[in-house]
Amino acid sequence: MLEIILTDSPLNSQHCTDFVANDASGGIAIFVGTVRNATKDKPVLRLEFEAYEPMALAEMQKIAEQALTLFSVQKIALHHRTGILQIGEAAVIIAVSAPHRAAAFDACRYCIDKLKETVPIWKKEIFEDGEVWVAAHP
Amino acid sequence: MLEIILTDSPLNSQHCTDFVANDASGGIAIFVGTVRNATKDKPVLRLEFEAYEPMALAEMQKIAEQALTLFSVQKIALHHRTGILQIGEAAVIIAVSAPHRAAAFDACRYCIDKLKETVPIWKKEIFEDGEVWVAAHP
Amino acid sequence: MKINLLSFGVAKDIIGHRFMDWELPEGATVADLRTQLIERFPRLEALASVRMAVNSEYAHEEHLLEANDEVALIPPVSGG
Amino acid sequence: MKINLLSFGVAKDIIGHRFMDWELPEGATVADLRTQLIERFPRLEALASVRMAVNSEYAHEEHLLEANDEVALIPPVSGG
Repeated sequence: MLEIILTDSPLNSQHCTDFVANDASGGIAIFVGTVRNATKDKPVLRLEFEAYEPMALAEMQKIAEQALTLFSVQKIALHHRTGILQIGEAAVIIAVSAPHRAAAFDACRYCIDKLKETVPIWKKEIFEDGEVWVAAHP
Repeated sequence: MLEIILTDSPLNSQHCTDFVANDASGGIAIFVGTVRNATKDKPVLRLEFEAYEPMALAEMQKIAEQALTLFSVQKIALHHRTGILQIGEAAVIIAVSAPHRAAAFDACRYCIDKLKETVPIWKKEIFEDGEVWVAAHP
Repeated sequence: MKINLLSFGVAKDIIGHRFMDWELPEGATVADLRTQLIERFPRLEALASVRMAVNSEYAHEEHLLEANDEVALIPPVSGG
Repeated sequence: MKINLLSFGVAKDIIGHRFMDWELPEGATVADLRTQLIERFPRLEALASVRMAVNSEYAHEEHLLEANDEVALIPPVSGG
């Protein structure tokens, strides 16, 4: 039902889609979070993701289990990348299958919203002239 | 900005994702509508999609253009399959890239909701004992 | 005048042909065509809806038809 | 008693080490640890937030710490 992965290898959206697809599903919603080339108009060279790995996996698992409880969905793949990412690479992929599309969309959005709130993963933006941990300071 | 396709060949979600991905996007929302193996608990053997092709393409184009106007999104791929589809195959794929994820989700959902309202494509469900045009009768 | 009638999905099953010529008096509207079609194919009335598209655009009932228009019968769509 | 302190992201930059032993009196809570940490590393206070996880679970301020607990400093997360 769930596939929760934290990896320093490139993510693959086709793999996530294939994992959640099943003969009883009518819709699959997928979110791919990619590395943007700029923050507030300042060019970003690359990103670095650091994770508190056992807890990050546990929190990802909780979120996916909550989504299964809250929405009429079938299978969820939740993959997050760690390490150094280049512009355009996928940092996170979430795929959700459901008999009906509304539940798939709602659950997919729930997972990415929660992930950004609770999963202990940190992103450092590397600029030409320095680097900054995102959202660290008010 | 837009890639609108109506085809009797299998759809490819990786292709759609690659089309919309770009260095300034932070999120890609994708919807894959697949052929379910049952309708109201009655087993479905396969589906057949028929389209009024020039008008279907024009309506798909309109929907994608409206989505570009309504939401802060960058690129949209809107692919629909025609002909005979087996269980599990993708009938429609919609991919939307945006700087921020909320807009990508909203636009993706807008496109599939509108597509199901206005695009002249018809689905026939083939059962063991007959076939039915979906939603034709009240 | 003659228009080109296109039928899809269940409408095509009821009418029996994908393409058909149809004779209408000059000045006929979409509503007039609808009345004639239902007279000849009463089963069309049992459908959840039948929209009409003229030259690939959804048309209102008051839309004036012209010779050689392509008019499509659009039963409830079910793509996606 | 000794706990194992883990630091991530900007908190690790401030504290200087990923792993650290930390001495606490018996009966100390998460709030007590927080007070001590801010005393020694005042820059932690400038962060938008620092949550604490005890043995990989987010913990309340009143949570009682035990010897050998793994306590992680969780500055604002930014995954996804």
